[in-house]
Amino acid sequence: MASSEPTKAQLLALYERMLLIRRMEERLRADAAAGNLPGAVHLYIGQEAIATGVCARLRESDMITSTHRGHGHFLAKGGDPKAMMAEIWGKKTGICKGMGGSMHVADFSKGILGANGIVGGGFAIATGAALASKLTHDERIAVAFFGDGAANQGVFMESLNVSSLWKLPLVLVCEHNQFCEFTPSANVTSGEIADRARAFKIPTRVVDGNDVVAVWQAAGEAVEHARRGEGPSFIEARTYRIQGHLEAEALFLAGGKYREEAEIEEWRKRDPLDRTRERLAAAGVASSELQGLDERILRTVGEAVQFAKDSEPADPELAFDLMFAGQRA
Amino acid sequence: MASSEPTKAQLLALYERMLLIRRMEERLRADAAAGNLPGAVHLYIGQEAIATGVCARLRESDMITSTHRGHGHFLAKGGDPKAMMAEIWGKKTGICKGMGGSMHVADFSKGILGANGIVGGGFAIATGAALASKLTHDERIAVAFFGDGAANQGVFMESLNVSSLWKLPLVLVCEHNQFCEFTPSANVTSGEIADRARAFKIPTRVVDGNDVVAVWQAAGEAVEHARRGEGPSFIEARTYRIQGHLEAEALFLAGGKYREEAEIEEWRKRDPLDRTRERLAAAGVASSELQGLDERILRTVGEAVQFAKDSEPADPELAFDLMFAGQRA
Amino acid sequence: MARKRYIHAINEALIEEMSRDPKVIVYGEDVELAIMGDTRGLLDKFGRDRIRNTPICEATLTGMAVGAAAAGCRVVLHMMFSNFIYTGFDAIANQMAKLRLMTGGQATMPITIIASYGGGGSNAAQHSDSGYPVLVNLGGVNVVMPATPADAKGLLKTAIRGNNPTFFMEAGGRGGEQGEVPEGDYTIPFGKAATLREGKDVTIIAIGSMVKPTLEAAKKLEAAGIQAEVIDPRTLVPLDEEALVAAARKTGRVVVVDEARDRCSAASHIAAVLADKAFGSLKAPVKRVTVPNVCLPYAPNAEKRMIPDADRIVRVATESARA
Amino acid sequence: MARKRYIHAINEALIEEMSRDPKVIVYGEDVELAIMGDTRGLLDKFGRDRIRNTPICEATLTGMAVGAAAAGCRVVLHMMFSNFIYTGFDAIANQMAKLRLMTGGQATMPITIIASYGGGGSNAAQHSDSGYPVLVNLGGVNVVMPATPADAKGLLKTAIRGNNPTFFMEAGGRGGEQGEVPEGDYTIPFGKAATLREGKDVTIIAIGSMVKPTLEAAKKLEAAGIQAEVIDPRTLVPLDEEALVAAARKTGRVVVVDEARDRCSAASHIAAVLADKAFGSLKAPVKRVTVPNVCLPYAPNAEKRMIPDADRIVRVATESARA
Ligand SMILES: Cc1ncc(C[n+]2csc(CCOP(=O)(O)OP(=O)(O)O)c2C)c(N)n1
Ligand SMILES: Cc1ncc(C[n+]2csc(CCOP(=O)(O)OP(=O)(O)O)c2C)c(N)n1
Ligand SMILES: [Mg+2]
Ligand SMILES: [Mg+2]
Repeated sequence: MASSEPTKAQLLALYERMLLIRRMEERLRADAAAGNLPGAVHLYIGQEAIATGVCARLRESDMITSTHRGHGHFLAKGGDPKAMMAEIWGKKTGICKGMGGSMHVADFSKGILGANGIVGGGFAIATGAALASKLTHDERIAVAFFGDGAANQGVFMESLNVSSLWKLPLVLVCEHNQFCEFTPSANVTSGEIADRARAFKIPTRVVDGNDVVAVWQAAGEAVEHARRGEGPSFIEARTYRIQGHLEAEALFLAGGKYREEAEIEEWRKRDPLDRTRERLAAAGVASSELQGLDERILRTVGEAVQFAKDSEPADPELAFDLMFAGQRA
Repeated sequence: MASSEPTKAQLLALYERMLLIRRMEERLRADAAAGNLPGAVHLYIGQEAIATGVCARLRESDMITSTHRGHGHFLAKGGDPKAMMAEIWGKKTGICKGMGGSMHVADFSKGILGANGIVGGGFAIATGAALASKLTHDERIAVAFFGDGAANQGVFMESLNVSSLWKLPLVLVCEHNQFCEFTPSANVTSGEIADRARAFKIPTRVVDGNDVVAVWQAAGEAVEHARRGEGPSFIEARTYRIQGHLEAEALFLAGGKYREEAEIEEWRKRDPLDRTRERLAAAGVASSELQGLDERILRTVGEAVQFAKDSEPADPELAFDLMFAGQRA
Repeated sequence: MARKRYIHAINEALIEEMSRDPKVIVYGEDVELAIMGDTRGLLDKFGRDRIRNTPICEATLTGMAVGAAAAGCRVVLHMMFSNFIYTGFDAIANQMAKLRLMTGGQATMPITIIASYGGGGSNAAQHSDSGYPVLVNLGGVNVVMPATPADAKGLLKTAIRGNNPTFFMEAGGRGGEQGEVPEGDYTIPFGKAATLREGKDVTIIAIGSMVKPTLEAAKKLEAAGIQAEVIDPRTLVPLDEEALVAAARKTGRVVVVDEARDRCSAASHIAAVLADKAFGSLKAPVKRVTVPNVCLPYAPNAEKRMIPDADRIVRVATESARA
Repeated sequence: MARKRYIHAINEALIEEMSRDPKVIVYGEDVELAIMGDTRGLLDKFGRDRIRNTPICEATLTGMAVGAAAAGCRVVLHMMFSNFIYTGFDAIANQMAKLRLMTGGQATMPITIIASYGGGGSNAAQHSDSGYPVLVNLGGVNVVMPATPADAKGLLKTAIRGNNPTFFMEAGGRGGEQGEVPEGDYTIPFGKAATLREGKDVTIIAIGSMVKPTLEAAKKLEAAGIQAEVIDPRTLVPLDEEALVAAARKTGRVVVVDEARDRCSAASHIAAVLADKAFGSLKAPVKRVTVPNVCLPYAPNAEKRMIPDADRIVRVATESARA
């Protein structure tokens, strides 16, 4: 049934999660612009369907690795909005006690092994997690989210080889948003990324990454495949990066240009949330219902920000005890 | 004409080069067993057709990168037997002044960018050399020789991507000898190595690596392709490692076993030199002619060993001036 | 002389050297639109055969430099953040730093690798390491640490013209700082330290990004009646041991300031050299002011706590001067 | 107590810890047939779910350790030669050494990485680095340097049971050396130096592979009437600064012996620590006996020239004692 249609309730749940991600990041965008956030912020706006569709198929005990663009994965896998917001604000109450920030949000208790500032850094971690699950027969699976740019790191091929060889419970999810920073992916990517996975006899699916149902269906199959012990799968979700590589990108570009406004506009028309709303309408969900949902989520976001603002700054001295387990740095 | 048959003269030249490699290494094997050689020695016996068939298609100005099993590549590309032997004996007259040894024989004046002790170390070097040739329009091409085990290093995929993307004059030659040290390649390799190259839309040929003519033909096409500026090619030459991973392997194995004698015997029957002799006979070359050749080559080997023995040991103090160009360490 | 920004001095050096020698090529991730600012405008001037964006594959980018150099190019590779040097470390440590020796001097490697290091921007641990001590230990690569626009220009031009692999370490977040830069063909030889301030009470050796807070500290020390000698080695490999030893002898009291993590840092090595070669003149413990043995945290207050600043330097230098 | 070979002590520790805790797994290239000797027999005893050969892909092997540990395994990763640590350096430096801090202490990483270092076998520069100083500088990983069979067993057991990434550095080519090894469940705490010899004239601090030639040297020094105190830090991270400082204070004359390349070596760091914390008691320059700033050459005579031996240690220690 992996590829069956989601029920109305499931669809609603998917939409709610996507909306949470979107509203959280809209708020982050505003606070970044207002200079309220210390570090760099890479937004996931327009890609919400991918993390949401995939994570809806996972158990809390399953594990994911994420990227520098990791807020969506964190929230989709069940990370706490307050703890994430406080982290990005650099507060002691942050999920990483303010030590990691936007590029490192993680919640190991929920299988979120962390956003990662190293492009391609998640491949081996997810592969290792999948190996451990297999060796300890604990039925957990691991999912590695990564960008099209990361797919050019050799470690991608290494994980394809190892996971296929050992039939590891791993799902590789390539979020093809068409850019690596300011470089169009086409300029740095030879051939089809999916063919790289096919070369290792790994089941491969290329889906519309802006259609949460398509992602949810592909992920369902991949997750069941892994859960059955049949090995890794590869999913390429085609999408588009609506925001700049990072907020305040303009400062870096200093007038430089790498894409056309018109192209961005084209993709706005395929907004994954709009498309899900259409599906919901077709499924007979009243717009009033969505209205209420929207308000609830804005409240959640507001509370998260308030929590972050009210929290104490990080405790610098803590760093000396956080480098090692039970050993001072 | 790349794929045409070699002339009798060409075939004889191929045979002569293979024989030189074989006899040099048989002597190295004996001297290793006798304890005359300082470091580890990885022999190429049984794989001579590959380096020979490929390098016969190259100009002296073309560049190659080699592996820890590099004597064959060095000699096939025109490296001097005396200078190689002296190097392996650790002498000042060695091609690397005794500083590199067996795993690092190189002759930049002949485009031999070096054997390499790092598995996969040659990919990026060859890719960079090919990039330079392309940017400077000097018409040189680069060839990377590597083992089946090296094909599991992520840098392999990275070189496939970069070279295909930029249409670099590069030929990737995988010497599939079925083992990585004591591990059968099948145990560590998922899928077909050639498919990895195909995923990047790189022209691919899988040939009998014990048939020098098959290698020579495939290499001819790949080299012309590169010379025409049409980009990289991939060749997988199927062969078998007759010797141990390194001489004195038994010491490491301490009774351990990773392959059957019978398998080795099977492959001895496909000895690339024997098969070339058959071809020569068919081409009407008299065995007396080969007799003379054999004697000439044994003389060359003998002289190389004598030269090595008679040479002074390496000059330790030189190391301080060899770390940098025009700068003392 | 003209006042220029650090980042512009680097950009100028690149333009001048690329114009001077057609064999100079520049590549790296997003160098075309200059994500780090220093390569701005090169594409329009020189075209894609001279500068180009690469895929994200550091392990290959560093190895390619070796091959491209062997084949006759003068390579400038931009690695963005110094943490990514770790990603491309194999070809640096096992090839670049060793190939010349291993080939008996055959390999000549005119390679300049640019990377930005250090904290202060809340970039968190994977974007704020001062990862040069690991390079210094390799032996076969030069490591230069320009602290000012003038040094940035002069050292980069020397690096690009040189025939050895050289890491040109940019002080992160300092691109906007201004300084006088000599006009014309200005180069600075490697292995020559610069004395930035004369003083008789204490010698402060400041590396790269630490020169600025050290000069600030020196002012404050002066106000407190302590005359600090400030010297900047400018290059860690080669290292101007003579000048550092002489500066140490002058006051007998030494503080070494380094943004690297303390253990096996450049500060450690310099302190060790002085404890050997300047021992007879030392009047006080040789002090190190470094980042403690932690990775830099994200939160601004926590990050600030770890990075040496003027106050910390003043405190330690004062102790040393009074010891 | 029983006499055992270094390599057998390591093998024993692996067997004992794998038997003790089913979560301990071992992987690496050719660990099944034990190309380095230390993993011999593990496959027959524990099977492929506990020990397995991997493809050649160091960059992934190191990163996998992080993931497998996060998912509940105790990982023992064998990297063969320490040079290959460079190949897998990204996940070591950017993930393993930083993840715990970056996640606010969420990541617990029971990882032991075994690698053989050092020269003497004419393996040339890519198989003979003593590549631990780069690890020491990272901050987030422990680095242990067993010099004897007993230390090898005790430190490895502690490493495997511990909850932090730990590099267990095997002294290359020393597998056959014998020594007394305590029976039973023998562990050695990290951060505790061992005094190997008492002496009043000069303090020699010897690291890992250098302990043996240092003890040889101490004998020769004794014959010449010089009593050398010999101390082995045993672990570089954590470092037993107290014991080293006390040993330095005892004689006021210090020689640090390290097979690493000199610049930013462990010897440099220890010398720096002493030049700070033991300064008041120092009577002579703090000396380093290290590999000069070159890669190890292949030719035996040239390689020998670079690696510290008893004679060199005797020469420097004598100078120091007489200074
Ligand atoms: C190892 C490494 N190299 C380079 C960078 C700088 N960098 C950050 S994001 C990025 C582009 C990544 O592109 P992609 O994987 O497609 O992810 P996206 O940003 O599109 O989500 C680069 C080059 C990095 N963080 N890590
Ligand atoms: C980076 C690196 N990892 C591991 C090794 C140890 N090693 C030397 S040869 C070898 C096997 C290589 O197999 P392959 O590439 O097939 O070459 P072959 O020996 O079969 O010619 C290994 C693992 C090494 N030299 N370098
Ligand atoms: Mg992308
Ligand atoms: Mg092989």
